[in-house]
Amino acid sequence: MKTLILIIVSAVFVNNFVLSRFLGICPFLGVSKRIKTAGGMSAAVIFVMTMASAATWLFYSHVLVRFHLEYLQTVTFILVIAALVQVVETVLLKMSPTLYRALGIYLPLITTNCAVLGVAVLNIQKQYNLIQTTVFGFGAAVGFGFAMMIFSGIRERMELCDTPVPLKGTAIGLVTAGLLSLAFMGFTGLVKQ
Amino acid sequence: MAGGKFFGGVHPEYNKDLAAARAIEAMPLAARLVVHFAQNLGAAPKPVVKKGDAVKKGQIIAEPQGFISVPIHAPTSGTVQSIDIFPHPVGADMQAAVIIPDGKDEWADGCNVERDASRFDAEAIKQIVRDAGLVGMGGAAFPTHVKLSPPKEKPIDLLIINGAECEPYLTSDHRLMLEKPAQILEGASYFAKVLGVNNVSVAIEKNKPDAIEAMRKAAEKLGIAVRGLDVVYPQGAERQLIFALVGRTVPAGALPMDVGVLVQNVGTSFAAYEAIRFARPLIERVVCVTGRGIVNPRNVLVRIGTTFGDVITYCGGQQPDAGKVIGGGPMMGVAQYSLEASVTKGTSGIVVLKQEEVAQFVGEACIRCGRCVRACPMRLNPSVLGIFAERLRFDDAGEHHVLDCIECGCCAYVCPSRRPMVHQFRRAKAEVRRKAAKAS
Amino acid sequence: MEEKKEREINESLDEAMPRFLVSSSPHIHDGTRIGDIMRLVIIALVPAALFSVYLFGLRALLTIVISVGSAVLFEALWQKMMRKPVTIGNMSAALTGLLLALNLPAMSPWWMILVGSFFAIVITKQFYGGIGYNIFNPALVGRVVLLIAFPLQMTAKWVAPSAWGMNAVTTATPLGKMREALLSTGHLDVHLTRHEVIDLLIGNRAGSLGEVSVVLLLVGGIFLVARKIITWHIPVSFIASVWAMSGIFHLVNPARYADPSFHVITGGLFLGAIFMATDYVTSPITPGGKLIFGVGCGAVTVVIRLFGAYPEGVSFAILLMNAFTPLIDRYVKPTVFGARKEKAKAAA
Amino acid sequence: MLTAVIALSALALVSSLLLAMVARAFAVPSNPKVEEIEGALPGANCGGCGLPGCGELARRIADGKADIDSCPVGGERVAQMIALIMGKSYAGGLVRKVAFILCGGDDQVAAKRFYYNGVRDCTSAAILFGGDKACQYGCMGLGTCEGVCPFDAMHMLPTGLPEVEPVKCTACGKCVAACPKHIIKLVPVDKRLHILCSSHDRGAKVRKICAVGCIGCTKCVKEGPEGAIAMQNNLAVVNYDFDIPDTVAAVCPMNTIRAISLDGSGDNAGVKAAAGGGV
Repeated sequence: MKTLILIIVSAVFVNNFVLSRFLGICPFLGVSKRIKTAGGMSAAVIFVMTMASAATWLFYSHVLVRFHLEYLQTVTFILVIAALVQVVETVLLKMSPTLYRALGIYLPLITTNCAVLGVAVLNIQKQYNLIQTTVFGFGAAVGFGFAMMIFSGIRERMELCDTPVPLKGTAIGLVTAGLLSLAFMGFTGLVKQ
Repeated sequence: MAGGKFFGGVHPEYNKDLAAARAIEAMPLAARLVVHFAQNLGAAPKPVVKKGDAVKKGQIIAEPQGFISVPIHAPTSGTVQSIDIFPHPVGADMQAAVIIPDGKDEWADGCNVERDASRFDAEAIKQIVRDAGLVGMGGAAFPTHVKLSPPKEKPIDLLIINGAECEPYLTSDHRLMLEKPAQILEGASYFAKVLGVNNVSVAIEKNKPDAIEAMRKAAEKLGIAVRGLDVVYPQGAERQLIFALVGRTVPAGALPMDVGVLVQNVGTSFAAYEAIRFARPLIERVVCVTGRGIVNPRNVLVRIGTTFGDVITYCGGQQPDAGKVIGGGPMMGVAQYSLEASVTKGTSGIVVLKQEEVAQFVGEACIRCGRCVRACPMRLNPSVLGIFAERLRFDDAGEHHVLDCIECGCCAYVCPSRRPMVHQFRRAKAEVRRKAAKAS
Repeated sequence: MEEKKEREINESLDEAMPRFLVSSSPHIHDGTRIGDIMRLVIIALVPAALFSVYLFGLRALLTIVISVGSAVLFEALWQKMMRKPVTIGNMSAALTGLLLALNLPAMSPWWMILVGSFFAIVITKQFYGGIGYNIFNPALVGRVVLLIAFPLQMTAKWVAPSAWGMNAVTTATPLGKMREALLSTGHLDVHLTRHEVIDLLIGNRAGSLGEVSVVLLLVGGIFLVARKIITWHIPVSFIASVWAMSGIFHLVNPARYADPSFHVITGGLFLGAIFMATDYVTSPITPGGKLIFGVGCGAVTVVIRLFGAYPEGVSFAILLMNAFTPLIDRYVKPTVFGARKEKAKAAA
Repeated sequence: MLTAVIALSALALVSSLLLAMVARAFAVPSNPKVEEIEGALPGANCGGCGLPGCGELARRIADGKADIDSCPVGGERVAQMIALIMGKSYAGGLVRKVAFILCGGDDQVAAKRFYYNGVRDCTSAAILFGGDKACQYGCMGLGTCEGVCPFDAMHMLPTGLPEVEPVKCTACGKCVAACPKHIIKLVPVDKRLHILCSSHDRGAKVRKICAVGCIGCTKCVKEGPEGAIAMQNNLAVVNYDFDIPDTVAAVCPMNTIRAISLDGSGDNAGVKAAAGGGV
């Protein structure tokens, strides 16, 4: 139990996927203009990452390891994740067209999102078991959502700022992300790796 | 029910001593009167005179249009010289009749006769109040008879006579209470009769102890309570006044009658007395002419339609470094661009400020110091509202309740960045209302 | 200039008509300017700053001068470069510089101060549009950047206090000593004797310039609250939550977690809680939001101090809560006068 | 090697089956034309068509709820592309329009009534007596139109009037809607003669407050072709259906009428004259 909590704390704060591993920057910058869409994206990512962690782990340990095909890890993971995202996209289009439209191009982008692939690969690297894998995937996604929510709040306020023209948009967004990860550095050493 | 201190508010320099000691004096008739037709909130009355017509004092020159509207009367006898566009003290150019007095000041038939008011029932009083053209004289100019006609399901149990006069500088209500306390209370008693209310309170800020004293003396026999209120702006705003006096909170978007209260200004009560007892329509009012930009600040009884220029000349003229002429008080009044603007029923004062006294808006960035949040008596967040309005994001401003803003000016008064917040909110309110009207 | 010219042209056009100033109400103002507020905050910091000069000598004064000077210079240069009006007159850059200096050790080399000042003024403040728009506290970003980039200079070279900084001996801060003891022996050796407590309160200890004297900072804070420059919400909730949280851990395991009072009076807590966390622009605007902000700061501070790699967490905590401020402001709004009743009615 | 191929194929097969099933279960009918049309539209999301964005307009056009030439920015070219997608024919013949400010009263020639201090926005400033300009119909010069222009085609001149860059202007109409005085009009780019005034005040009043205002003398009405210029409530108004010779401008005693080339043909002296106030 304690390890599971530590896994979550580590994934959310200390080794935040966005702010200290710098994974998933694309949706982080792309869908964070409104708190609402950021929330939707976070929910989608939490779902996809948790599912993907479990699915890839199962596939890895039951198929790849058995047939000694570990070297196919990356390729097959991408395939599994892509299929999963496609399912989510189709379901979302039916269930919540507004969210679908708000997420726009970024939903398919989860497919190639390094955060999702990253969590799947990290799971194998860290030799987690199935439960740990799922929890880690979930925690990492929550960390992503956490960063997204903070960042979208800041973005909404930045819209009302007098930013110099050349810095407007992504430029100041990246500066802000940098300053944000500066703040997150305070958590260094909180959980021993 | 006990009252309390309302949230927020500010303590501006009151400067009431400039004119408070000057007794009300009647100003002689000006050579030319500019009588605006639109003098009440709601539908503007329709002119019934044309160029060249002779009019008598008290004669109706504009007929009301619909229920929320009152007639306009000629302030003196004379001829209508022209009907044209003139600056109106509320901040727009509007249609007005120019009347050249003939000097005889002759009343129209049926006006200015003393009568026994006890024979009037509630409906008759309401009719008289309407026919006399009464509106709220604190500044908003809302037709009084409409206020006196609450729907049956909203019974009124408390009538507050508002003598708070929280606006800095102004002393017209103060003087009126000192000099005509019995008449004000008699006017109030007619309101009470219309509403069937026994509970009448007079509310006066504590910085006018002599007025409290005078009103108490007059009120003693009538069983009317006179209450001193803390000196904090905007104590005289209806919602804040009701909360301070009896602790009732008027719901956002609702009216005082929703909590069983009706508020009437002392000036309106006095006008009601004049109308009911003497059949005198509302053609003159007390105007406090004050400020350091005026040579002789004083309180004058002025005919409606007298131009600001004439009134100021009567009070000794402007100081050479006068920079701003305000119709109303300095917190909520409207800056005038022309002395051709004329006194209307809602003009409680003319304040002339010296150039160095005038607050200049600079509009630097909001530093989110929170002073406006602490000052706003409506508990809004003026900081964020102002930022939204500045970026023309009126939908967001609407979501943050900009429509609840009472434009009291507390936020802009304390803003260290000198942001023109009230101006922005007025725009935002207009945009939000326009959008709502479009949608419906 | 332009406006003046415009007026002249116009006056020649219509000399006959007198022209008044027209603006929306209100027409009077209480006279406060941004500069007045900044000046009062600087005044409130002066005792602590002077005391640091007494404790750490002229090096401290030099640090303050370089920091303030460079902050003002960077602001002026940037605004000149961007062709914006130069606003160094409102003293906000000077205040940022002073706060940055008070967050640095006395031995800071001059180039390091310049780097911190650049990050504070240009990147954290002017990149976002200048005063009023920054998301993070400029002085704290300056400090944290230096802390991460130059850990040696920022954490190891503390000067032991002495009158006018006569004997410049390096030592460690109380929090640093505590951590070292914890790492080497596995348990604390913090004993709060009365003598030590008094030393800590007065500020007779190593630390960054402005953080050492709890008493003087408290005096400044009370001054600011009395002058209504800041409200009590953030400092009180910040300090109280640090005390309460560290107290809980102390009760659980006194050998590992220090006395809560020790946590409160050491480190940069008072400087942070009174002068840094209360920065208008980067903290919530409503009283409720301020309380949440303060408690959040306190909690993160304790977590970092007790479990993190850094001995001190106040700066990180405030920066982190700065990031939360827009969200707090969005969801903690003042209830409009009369709105509660409306809701009750709608529910009924 | 074989196992790898088999494993991958199996995985692909399972995935595709799953996807097919889900796509079936959650099918949403859609119109493929929407995307095509959206691709043809400029994509500036300027709102010139009156809809929230290009996507919304594409949807409307595809559903037949909007005309194929609804995009004022794209003009003829885009309309033709959409006509192809929709299988409709498009006649064309649309003359490009640009925004034009029907006021020549800059700070040097038009009087002001008071010193304005407040929000630097025309609509807000109009709350206070309709603005500081003595002429109630004239440009207030606070640059609201400049602020709303999504194409950077409008610039405030130091003289207090905005100037349109005809090359950049796409006639999206945002400035037209934003101007509280309603003095910005979309005019055909090939017409040269314009009346730079919107004042309905009587001549005597105009003379007092503005050196370049229309005083309603009707000289231009008589000089120009029949029906080309009409008096509307003390104001001469150009009917842009007509071609009016430049010489008509010469008869105006107030220099209100000016010949200005918007499409770059002919001399541009007129534009400069307008910018400089023409006095």
